Amino acid sequence: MDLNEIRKLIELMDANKLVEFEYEEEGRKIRLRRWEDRHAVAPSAGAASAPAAPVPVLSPPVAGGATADVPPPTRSADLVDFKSPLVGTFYRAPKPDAEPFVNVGDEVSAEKVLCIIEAMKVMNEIKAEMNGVVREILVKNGQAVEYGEPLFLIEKR
Amino acid sequence: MDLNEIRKLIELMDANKLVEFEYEEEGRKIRLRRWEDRHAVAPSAGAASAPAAPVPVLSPPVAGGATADVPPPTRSADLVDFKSPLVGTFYRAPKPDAEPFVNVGDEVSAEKVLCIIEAMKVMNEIKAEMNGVVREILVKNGQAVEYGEPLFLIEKR
Amino acid sequence: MFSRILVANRGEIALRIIRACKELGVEVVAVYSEADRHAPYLKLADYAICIGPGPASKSYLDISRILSAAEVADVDAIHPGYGFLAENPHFAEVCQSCNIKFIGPAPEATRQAGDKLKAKDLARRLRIPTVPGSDDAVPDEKQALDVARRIGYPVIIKAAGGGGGRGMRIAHNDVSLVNNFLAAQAEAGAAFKNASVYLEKYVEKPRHVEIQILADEQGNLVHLGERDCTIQRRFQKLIEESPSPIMTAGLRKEMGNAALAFAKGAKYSNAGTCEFLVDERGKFYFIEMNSRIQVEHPVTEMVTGVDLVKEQIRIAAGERLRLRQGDISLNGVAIECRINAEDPNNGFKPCPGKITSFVAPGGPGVRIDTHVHAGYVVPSFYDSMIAKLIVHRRTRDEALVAMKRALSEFTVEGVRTTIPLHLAILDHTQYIRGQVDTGFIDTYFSK
Amino acid sequence: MFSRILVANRGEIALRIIRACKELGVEVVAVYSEADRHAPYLKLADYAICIGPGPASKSYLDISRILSAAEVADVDAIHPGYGFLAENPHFAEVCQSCNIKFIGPAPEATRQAGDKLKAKDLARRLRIPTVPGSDDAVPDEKQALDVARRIGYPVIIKAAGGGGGRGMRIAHNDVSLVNNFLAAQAEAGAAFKNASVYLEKYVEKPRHVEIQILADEQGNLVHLGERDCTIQRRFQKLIEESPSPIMTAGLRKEMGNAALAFAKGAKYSNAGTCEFLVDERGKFYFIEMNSRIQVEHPVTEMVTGVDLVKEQIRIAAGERLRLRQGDISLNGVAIECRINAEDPNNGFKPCPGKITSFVAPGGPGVRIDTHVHAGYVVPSFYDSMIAKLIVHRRTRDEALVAMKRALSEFTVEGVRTTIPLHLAILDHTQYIRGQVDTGFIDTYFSK
Repeated sequence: MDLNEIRKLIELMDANKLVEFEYEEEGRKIRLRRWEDRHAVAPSAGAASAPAAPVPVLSPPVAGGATADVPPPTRSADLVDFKSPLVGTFYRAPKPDAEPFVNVGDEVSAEKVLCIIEAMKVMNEIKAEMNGVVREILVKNGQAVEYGEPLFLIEKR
Repeated sequence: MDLNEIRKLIELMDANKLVEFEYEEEGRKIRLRRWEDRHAVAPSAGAASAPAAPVPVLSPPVAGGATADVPPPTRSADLVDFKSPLVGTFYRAPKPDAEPFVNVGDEVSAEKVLCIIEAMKVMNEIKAEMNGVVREILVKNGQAVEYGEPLFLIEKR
Repeated sequence: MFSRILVANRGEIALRIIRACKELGVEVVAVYSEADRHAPYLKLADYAICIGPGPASKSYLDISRILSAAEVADVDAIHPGYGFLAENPHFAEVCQSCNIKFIGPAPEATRQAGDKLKAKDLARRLRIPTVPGSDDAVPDEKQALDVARRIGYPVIIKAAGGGGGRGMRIAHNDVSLVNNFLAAQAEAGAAFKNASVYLEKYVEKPRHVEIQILADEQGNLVHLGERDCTIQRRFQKLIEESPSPIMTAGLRKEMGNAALAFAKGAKYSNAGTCEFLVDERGKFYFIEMNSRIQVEHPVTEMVTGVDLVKEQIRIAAGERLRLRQGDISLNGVAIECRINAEDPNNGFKPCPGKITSFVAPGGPGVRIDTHVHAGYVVPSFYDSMIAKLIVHRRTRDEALVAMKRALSEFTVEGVRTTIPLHLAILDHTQYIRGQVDTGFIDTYFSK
Repeated sequence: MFSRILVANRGEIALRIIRACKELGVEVVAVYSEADRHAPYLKLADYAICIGPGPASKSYLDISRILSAAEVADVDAIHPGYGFLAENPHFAEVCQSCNIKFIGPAPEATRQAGDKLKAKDLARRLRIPTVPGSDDAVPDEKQALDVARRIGYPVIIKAAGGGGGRGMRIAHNDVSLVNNFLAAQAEAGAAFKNASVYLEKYVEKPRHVEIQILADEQGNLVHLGERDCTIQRRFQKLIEESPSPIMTAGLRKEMGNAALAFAKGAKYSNAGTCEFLVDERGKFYFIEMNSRIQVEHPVTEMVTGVDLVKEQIRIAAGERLRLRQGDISLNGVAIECRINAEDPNNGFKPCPGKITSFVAPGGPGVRIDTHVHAGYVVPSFYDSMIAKLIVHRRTRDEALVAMKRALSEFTVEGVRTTIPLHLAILDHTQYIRGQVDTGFIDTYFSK
């Protein structure tokens, strides 16, 4: 028995208002219990836990459409956010007047192009990389998107 | 046993107002229980919660005797700390060579003088203000004491 | 130099004094009430002694408890900070009688400086401009009319026993004077059990400008320029700056000399502040002298580079001032905002409680004096100031934008603070232009 | 002036630049990696854009992601901070080609300043003292001996492809030269795929002293005195101060002029720093020029009162320098300690993790530049600096005690920091006396 260790434990208990301490390991067991004071103070009402740092997530010049990073609670486990791999401008079609690459309800396969992200004048074709059905399109054509921003809601197959 | 880990656990308990913690894994077991505050005091009282800021409690020039703020675990509910109402110097007897006002085992009544606290050259007689038996004398003759410092352990009658 | 100093105060000024002691290599003893048991600055002191329960009357205002702690801790000096016992000449006397040096002026000087009528009388004898008035109590309306005609309207009628703005009435002509005079007498008799009232010229749209001085115990004095404390809410300063936006080199010299003359006349030593009103035409009137370090001292420290608290301690230790008037110049502009735990949306009620998040601003030109941190509980017993935010920049314009950006990055959660009020003031055109008077807050920010 | 600036960096320097933009009234766009998603300074920017995952190569070092964010956010300038892309001339060129102003020197100037051999060559042509050496790669031991005899022992053998102190060997005589030369060649070939080595005079017990300059795009230049960065651990600066304890007015003028001459010769604009070694007899040798704002810039800001980051932005916006050399003087002494989340007891290993308690020092003369607070998680992807603590006092002695008291009140829990190391250095007689060289830490603080 290490008396010094026990003394340290008692100090720790005292400094932190612990009244009970029990520890067991490999057949070694220690249990300490302190006198419980009754003339005490009520716990203060202040909310516990850490300050939540809200993150500003905005593509400034474009009036940001709902970024929808809170998925609806009823959403099934097969629904996944398809996130932007790049910062840039989101385009649904290869050319201004062309048909969109995909519409809601379309089935997509891994190689299917979902959209274009323009980054530094380069048009990057973004592929689905999974099989599924497009359930929602979360950003507007021409909208600026940041890395990791959800673009589509896809139901995986 | 990793004291650092235990310290972190206590911090976690404190930050989150946990009063009990138990954990078992592969023959290793730990159990912590904190003092539960029962008696309400205005939540604004500074002493209420706050991070365990260790309070330096020392009368500098005098080598502080054991301040004994950890009561023995077996101590009964009738044992009370008799705390100093003043900052000053503690004397057990009215004069250097006189008999102490009280000794361990003495019965005391409300009007019984327990000690003198010298503050600003004034000798303040400190009365027991309760009936009971002196069970322990917690500070030494001539020692500096601060406000609220426990002086005697008294078993109430 | 002293070997050990006791700090007879709490909060940010206790921390400020502890810092000064540490930088001077002097041991420091903190005293605290039970409500301040967990105050973080206590850990920075060499010793900390609990002196009593939360209420100040039983701890920080209790002379015997503080001196008893001082004797137990064997200190050779006591720094009183501001508030509490700082301007109590009796406390200074008791320190003296215990052979403990009081870090501040001698009790006689405090008495001379602190009593408004005595101070005004001394100032008049020294030919320092004061607000013209009746000098003594005015017994009846006839004499009141005589005084008013001599000093000119508008006049203000004040209760001799009043204070803090209570029982004051303004008269703009003979009729309103007579009415208000009689009413004021009746009111004063009822409120202060003393019907004496006196008359003063009412200074219209004044600025509150004060001169910081340092005087050693050998009779050497310097002034460290002014602080403009015009932004007040019910006589409580909110924002202070140095230099004053209305100051000129000539006016500074005149006011500085007036402050030095008063300090000399009052046989004043240590740090002190002469308060003046300055009217719209730049005419100044001596009001009183504060015989302590002031809350807003950092703005002077920033522009002069002089550590006022260290100087206080050196002076009290008998050292000669190492500064001459010629060494002192004001560089750039410093502004201080007092951050109080108060709810500006609820009549500035104090807002004690636990600070759950505290992220103070920093970066170039920012100084912060605070004793709080995340997790600190603001006690309900004492004043509500939780931090002083000071910026120092080359120009007033730069200082204003720096203060705005510093305030806007200041995060305090768990208690409400005056930060939004400060931001609103900093956005107000009159304030930006430096065109304010002591009625500014009441005019624009009272709801 | 620009209307919107993107900050291509993270941590304290991102915050520093955000502060400068706010004070200038310029909108600011922050970019961040997923690892910095909760960084508190992001809230202070007008916009924040996530550009990639944690690893810097996929976020802060990825030119296309940063420029894509800049285009999406429609900014007119990019401030690169220090590190990452700050001294990458290709990045500056791409910015140029996208019509976005790079806040820093032109790419050609960065190339000229940043390449050690080119810079040394230019310095020699401008008759700025450089460390004598072989100037080019030395092919064999015979020529190495010739060079060594010409410049005198001791000499240092450096790998042309090396850097950061790797592959360097010192020779004190012919025998050790031959042995070390061959070993160095073999090592360089293996380590850097380039066996070229060159020789330089080994400057014994040197101090590292650097001159800060500002140059506008119209060809006006000033220097802002020196910073002494001699306290280093494995080429990483720990403590910086200004002025240098060894500086004289004459030496400052000489070194300042050398720095200005080099900057002029390199057609340098914006903020930059010329690094020198100064030997025991006060002789100085130009080493290189850093074409960026430096970590330690606050010490220069404190003693000169000049906001270097704001000046950088003004210069990049095409404004003329408003400062003349005669306007610049160094007031007092400033010292900076870099507080890293590292374990001094465990080989200074970075110590990422959650900061559970963070109470920064404050009070007179203290500046703190930090992006962290209680609850912040130090990511493992980036460098370990969590705060810069700067003090500014009238004298070096006062600055040293102020730094000690500030360090001793600095509370960081949850991660280990270099605070204890700094306190130990500040207690070391050699450091207190200002008698150190770049080997100080290795000599006294390596275990």
